[in-house]
Amino acid sequence: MSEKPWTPRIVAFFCNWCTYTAADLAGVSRLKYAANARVIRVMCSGRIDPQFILDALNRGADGVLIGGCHPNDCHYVEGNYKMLRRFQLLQRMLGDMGLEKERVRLEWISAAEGEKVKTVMNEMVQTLTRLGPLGIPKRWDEWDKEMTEMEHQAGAQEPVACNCGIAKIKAEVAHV
Amino acid sequence: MDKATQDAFNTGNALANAAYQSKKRNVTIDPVTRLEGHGKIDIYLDDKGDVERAYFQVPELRGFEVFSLGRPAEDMPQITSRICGVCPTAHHMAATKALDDLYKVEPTSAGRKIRELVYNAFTLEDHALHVFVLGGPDFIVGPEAPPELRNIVGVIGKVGLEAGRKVISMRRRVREIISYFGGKVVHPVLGLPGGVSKALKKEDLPKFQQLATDGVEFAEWTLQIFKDIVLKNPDYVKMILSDTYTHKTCYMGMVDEQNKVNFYDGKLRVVDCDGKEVCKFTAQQYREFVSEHVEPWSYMKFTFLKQRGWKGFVEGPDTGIYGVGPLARLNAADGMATPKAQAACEEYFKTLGGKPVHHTLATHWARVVEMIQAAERIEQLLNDPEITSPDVRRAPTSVPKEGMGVVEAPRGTLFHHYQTDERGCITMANMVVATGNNAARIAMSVERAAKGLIKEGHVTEGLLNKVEMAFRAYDPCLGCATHALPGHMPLMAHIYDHRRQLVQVLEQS
Amino acid sequence: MSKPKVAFYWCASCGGCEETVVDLAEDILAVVEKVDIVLWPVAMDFKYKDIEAMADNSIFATLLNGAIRSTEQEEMAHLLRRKSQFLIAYGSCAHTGGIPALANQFSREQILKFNYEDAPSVVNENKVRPQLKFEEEGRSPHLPMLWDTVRTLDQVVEVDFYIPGCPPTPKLTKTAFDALLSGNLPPKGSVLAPDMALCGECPRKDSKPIDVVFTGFNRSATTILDPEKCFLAQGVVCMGPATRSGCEAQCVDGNMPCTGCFGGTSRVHDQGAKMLSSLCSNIESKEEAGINKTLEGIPDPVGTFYRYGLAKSILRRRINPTA
Amino acid sequence: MSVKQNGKEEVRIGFYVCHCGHNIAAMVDCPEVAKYIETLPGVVLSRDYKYMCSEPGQDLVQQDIREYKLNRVVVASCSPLLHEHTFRSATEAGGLNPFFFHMVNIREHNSWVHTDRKEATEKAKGLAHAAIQRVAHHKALETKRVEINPAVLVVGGGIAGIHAAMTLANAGKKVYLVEREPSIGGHMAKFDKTFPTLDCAACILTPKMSEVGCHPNITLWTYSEVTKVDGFVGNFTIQVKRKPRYIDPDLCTGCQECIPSCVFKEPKFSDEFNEGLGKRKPVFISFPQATPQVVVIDPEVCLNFKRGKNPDGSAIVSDKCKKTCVDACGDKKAIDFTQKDIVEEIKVGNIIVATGFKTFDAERTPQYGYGKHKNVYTALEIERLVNASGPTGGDVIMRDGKTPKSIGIIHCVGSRDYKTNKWCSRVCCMYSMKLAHLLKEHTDAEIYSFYIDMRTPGKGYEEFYNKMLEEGVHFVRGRVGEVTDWAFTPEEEGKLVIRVEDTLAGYVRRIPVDMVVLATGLEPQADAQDVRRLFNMSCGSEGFFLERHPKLAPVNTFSDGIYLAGCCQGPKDIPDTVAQAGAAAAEALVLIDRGYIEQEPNTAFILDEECSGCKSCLPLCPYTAITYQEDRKKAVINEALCKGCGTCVGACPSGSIVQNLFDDDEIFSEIAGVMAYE
Repeated sequence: MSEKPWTPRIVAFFCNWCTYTAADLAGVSRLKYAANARVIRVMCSGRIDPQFILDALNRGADGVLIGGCHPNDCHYVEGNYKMLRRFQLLQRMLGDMGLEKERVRLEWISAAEGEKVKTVMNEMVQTLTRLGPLGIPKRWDEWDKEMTEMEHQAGAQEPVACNCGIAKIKAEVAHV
Repeated sequence: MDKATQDAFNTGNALANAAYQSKKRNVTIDPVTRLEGHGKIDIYLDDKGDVERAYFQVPELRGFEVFSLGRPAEDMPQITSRICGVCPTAHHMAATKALDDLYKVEPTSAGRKIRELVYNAFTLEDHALHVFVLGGPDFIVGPEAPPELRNIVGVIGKVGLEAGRKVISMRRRVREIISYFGGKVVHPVLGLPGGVSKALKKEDLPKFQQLATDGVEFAEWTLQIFKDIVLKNPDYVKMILSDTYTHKTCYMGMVDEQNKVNFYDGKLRVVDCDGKEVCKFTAQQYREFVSEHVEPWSYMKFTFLKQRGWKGFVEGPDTGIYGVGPLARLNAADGMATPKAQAACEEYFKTLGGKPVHHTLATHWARVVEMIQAAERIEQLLNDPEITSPDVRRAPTSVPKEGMGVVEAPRGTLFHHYQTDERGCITMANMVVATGNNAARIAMSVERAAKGLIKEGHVTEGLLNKVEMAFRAYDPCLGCATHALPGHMPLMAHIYDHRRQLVQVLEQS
Repeated sequence: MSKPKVAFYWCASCGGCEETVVDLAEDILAVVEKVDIVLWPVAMDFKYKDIEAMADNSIFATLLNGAIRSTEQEEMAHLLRRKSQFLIAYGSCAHTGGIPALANQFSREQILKFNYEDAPSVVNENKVRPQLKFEEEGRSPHLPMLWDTVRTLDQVVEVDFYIPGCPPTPKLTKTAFDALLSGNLPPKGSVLAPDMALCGECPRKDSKPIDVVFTGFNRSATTILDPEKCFLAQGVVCMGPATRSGCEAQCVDGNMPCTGCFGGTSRVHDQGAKMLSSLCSNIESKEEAGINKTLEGIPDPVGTFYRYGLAKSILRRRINPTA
Repeated sequence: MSVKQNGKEEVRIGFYVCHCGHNIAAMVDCPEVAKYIETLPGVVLSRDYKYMCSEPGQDLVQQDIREYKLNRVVVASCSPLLHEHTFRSATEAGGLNPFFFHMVNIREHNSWVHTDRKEATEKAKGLAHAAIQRVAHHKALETKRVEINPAVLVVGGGIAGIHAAMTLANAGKKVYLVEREPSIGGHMAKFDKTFPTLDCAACILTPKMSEVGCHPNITLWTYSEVTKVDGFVGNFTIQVKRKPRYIDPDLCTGCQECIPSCVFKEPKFSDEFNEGLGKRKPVFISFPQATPQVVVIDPEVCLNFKRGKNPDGSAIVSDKCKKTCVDACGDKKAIDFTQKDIVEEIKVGNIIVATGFKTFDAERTPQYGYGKHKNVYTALEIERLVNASGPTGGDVIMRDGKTPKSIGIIHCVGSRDYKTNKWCSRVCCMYSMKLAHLLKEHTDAEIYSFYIDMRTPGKGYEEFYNKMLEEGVHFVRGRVGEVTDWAFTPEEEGKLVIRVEDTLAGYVRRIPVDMVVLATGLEPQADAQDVRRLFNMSCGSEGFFLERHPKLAPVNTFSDGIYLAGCCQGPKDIPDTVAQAGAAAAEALVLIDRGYIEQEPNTAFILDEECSGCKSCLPLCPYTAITYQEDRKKAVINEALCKGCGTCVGACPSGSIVQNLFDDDEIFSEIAGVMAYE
């Protein structure tokens, strides 16, 4: 698919009871939204391990969307709070690692909010299109290229002005 | 997790790495730039075949100052200790003292004593390491000895397995003091603003007191060995005093109120090549007295006296270049802080023709003298009733902003300087390290040795050993110098003729 | 038959690992008797071409410490891989990147600029920088290139075993030697340390209540640390639960929390993410403001959770070094 | 990606992509998906098929498993919430463990929501690829059987709750019926007649009510509320708060002697049951046929209580009153002023929620002047007004004491209205006509009925409409603009003028009437959100409880063992309500008679060897399924208590907790899968 123009790739983690069902509802209601996201179902947003989010990004996702039940509505009482807490520090950490914070998004979407699934999906595609590709696997190639190039330069470095000219060295030799 | 899982996960990284490796399959380096972890000397000859210029290069940089940015200040003692695994305690302690200053908190008396105890223990064992493993072999086994013998194994051969065991077990026991408080010997963790993390339990005191006594005995024994093997050998003495290994520069060292040598705390005193005091300052004032110069051919920075300015690699009465380390400390101080050490110190100056001593190789002797002071200080501290006090830490209360700390690393003066935001997260970190302080003098020693030993293009195989001795005496920690390569670094020389053609590559042996 | 040949080598490291080998103390003599050390820069000289001349796989085992940070180091890694039956990543730097890998959060340019221009003690009006190839009167001393990215050993060559730790303990090192020499080895790719988290061997394990939830995190800088109590129970971040055991809780013995140098267990792909997940899940507050307040005690998640593991973490380096 | 499962037997995957007629095929190129998947490691065969959920579709899977020695099955079709079970059964029937199956949702999540065939096909490939990688890690699992407690809780004593309770009780099941009001009966008890048959509500309801009251299998708790719900399908633990009525129901015979003997000679307090049109005393019984026949004392107004409450929320006894009621009660001694809340705890296996509706608050449509003009009434008020047991004994006397000569009935008040409620309340058209009929019958007044559309879908409904036309009710098509007392003409003087655009005649009319009736719509109960949380259900956007599937599971909720009946799920008339109540009861009976349910084996367990005993997981489990064994210094999970949310798995810092069906390796390989395909 290399020839097709770039569009954002999103990995979405949806909880079984609220957001995944909402996405089903969106389907049953024949709402139309962008096809960029790939949904992975978990029983509860509390199951979503930060490792999953990092791994998705590392494998080429341009963004990650997390969907859970609204506060107080978690099917498992408070798994969604656990996710919220992880998310807040993870987002800060990703910022420290140079990622725009919009690339990872947490949304509370209840089983009835098919409309919200549509809106969030479309918004996220817009945001990521604006931010451009993250493409971590590709970056590794770039980093390596850059490195090889530098070594080539090493051969062809033009001399720099230096403040320890030969004269001074002669002088210093003389001095000894 | 089963094998399949492992594989499943690893695919991602494997792919990235494969992509990377496929691109980098055949890495080859122009033999001229190959260093293999050696310190590198490029020697350029003139048309007569004499040395025109010798560059002593340090080939790597890790940039601790930069990747310390944003870290909580209290992590610095542990992060910066990784600058060097040979002298982690020095960085750990300099950083810890910088934290005291940063948080404007005085360590409790017991806390301070434990720090000093640990620090002297470190100085003792590190000096011992150098005497018997790193630098000493040059003398103990002999400079002409084949390289495979000029190492700990050779030393053991020379002084006997028993003595060998003694050295090894002594070092181990002394290092136990560090690990007792610091958890680990390499990269200890005791340092916190306002004191240390752990107190000394009364029941553990006796075994350490025994060790202290043995320590002093061991230090004196070491001095005896040095005298027997080195001073009794006229060739060695001649070599020590020879012009090739002599530089007239300034010297910096830390001194206490009475201007006696102190490794842990005090003011920094600088004397010129005639032994006259040039200046005396605190860690907080370091920027007014110490500056670093950059050369395009080395990652190492060259420190000089700010007031005198950078005048190039020159020595003499008004040079800005100064030395640090044992030689410098003894020159900069008015004697040692403990009796036995003081005695040894006086003998040292008497033998070498008075203060200051400019002979680089004398550093080995000065080092042994310092071992005695360290051992005596350990003994004093362990017999101080307060050493077992549980009151080892005072929690800071003020808002952090800026702090500096300085200690005498075995290799010489070491400065740490941090600025932080109000949360105490690093916004600026700067470190001026022992080998940086010595860098200019080392570069000169190396060039001098080269000039002294290469005539009319006649380059002897043994050259490098001699050059290296000039270099090893400083016990240079290039790891510290560039926060790059580790403690002790074998040398390699590239020799170019006047047409700038590479005519010879020398590695040791 | 001749004794098995063993090589030690270092790349971007501090030398602490070498010290540890020296710290085998009396044991080192035993080791020296059993094996034939063919390469050990810290203690003996060698020539590159000597190694090159050796037959492939003629070195029984190479213990390589230090991260990979220059082309030269990488080439050496490749060479030693070719020459060795077993290539062992020794210590945190080779295993997971170690402290030097924290540089992956910054760029080479930032490092050079600060060191040679911005550092308060530097005097350098002409902004001179070390040059890869510096020309002076036709003389041109070379310096090797620094990479922007610090790599673990297994990110450039295949690694047989890992000995973790910053530095590894002499005990682990000796056990590894014995295992190698006796030939009873775990599956290739194993870390030669227990696969359980540190709490398993922590002397303070029992002092942790079963219901520790966090309303704030205390920093060692401003907290007096209880010498007996579990650090997490004191609200101090301790990496123990996410870190492999085998060090015998040395830092805890020094009354300081674990900082994670042994890396995660075999079941974890990203030690930092896991610790983050565990700590945050147990925060008490349920709304954003309260959660953020609690998290103020962790001002530097990257440095806290990836102190030694950034190069081996899933992201491995900052995405936009200059941004 | 390894094709070994646990390093043992080779993985042989069969992949099936379903066209679902055109539902999927129209937007996803199914053959291409099949072609792509065929190339992946471990895939033995890859087919596309018209209807995978059909009999032949399932047979196909079974045959292939045998013929091609498949040990993994992946079907890409609709949502797993719909058909995962179907295909697991097929997989099992084929001779495999049902959990070697994985399902890909390419309909609800793909073909139905996307518009670009190419993109949709790419997406389908990606999702399928993920499933292929995931399923390789699946392990054989046993479903857990959970015993079903045969008792059932019915919440709400309206006609829905009554019918459901009766159905279950008659089937011999233990039922707890909990009603918030002092009597069961709900809204229906307030109605006079019911459309379209015009039989009297009381006549058909009250027998059922008294049956409930005395049924041996039914424990009836009125004036009570459910306060806590724990556990899961089969084994719920319920707490019910029984509010004090200051009468001991066991001693009270329902003789009602206490009421006339009350120190208050005249009723003077607003009567809730009569919509405030009538008055009652501090001691009262809601209506003559109230069930149970037990009076209630209202501490808010009874003289024997102080105003305010005790710290524990109970009423403060003042003993200021002569307590003539106690004397009247005599040695029955049923009156007890010291009663406090009683909290009952019960265990049930299923729950039927029938909490009903609330009528739209007419004051939210000020243009119709309810609360401003006293002769504007709500429909429910009229129900009481025309009712023989109502405040006026069935005479239609307006608040001004007059009898109306002309009456306007306004439909869709709080229905089909973007300013208030968008939905159609379904019953208003019919009950408006019923009221038209009754009012005409009682007053012989001119009746004007203002409607937007006349909605009469139902047996005999349209006929009822025609009957009304014959009876001469004036139907005006148009949404009423306002009701005003601002007279333009003499004949409008003293009347309520209804201003409306007659959309059939095509001009604006002003119709003066004496009485206005507002056909208020149906709304979710005010506390629907609390109830939803209590029972862990979902609400639709309008606030009615959400059924699991609008067509195929209309009485189920997303929580197994909890069912919906009546208007709490959405507006409906009595026949539909009763039908739904029966259906809900039937759903409960299914589980009860099977005796057990099979639970998803998606529980978590701790790797005992690896657990370091760091205790990080212990505070995380909302079901206290994780305990710490002091002797072994390890954490353990009680599988029976684990509900499989996986929170502890995501948080275990050393990766030593595993969740069946959602383990790390399964999810990581799924991530790898979706990203593998570009």
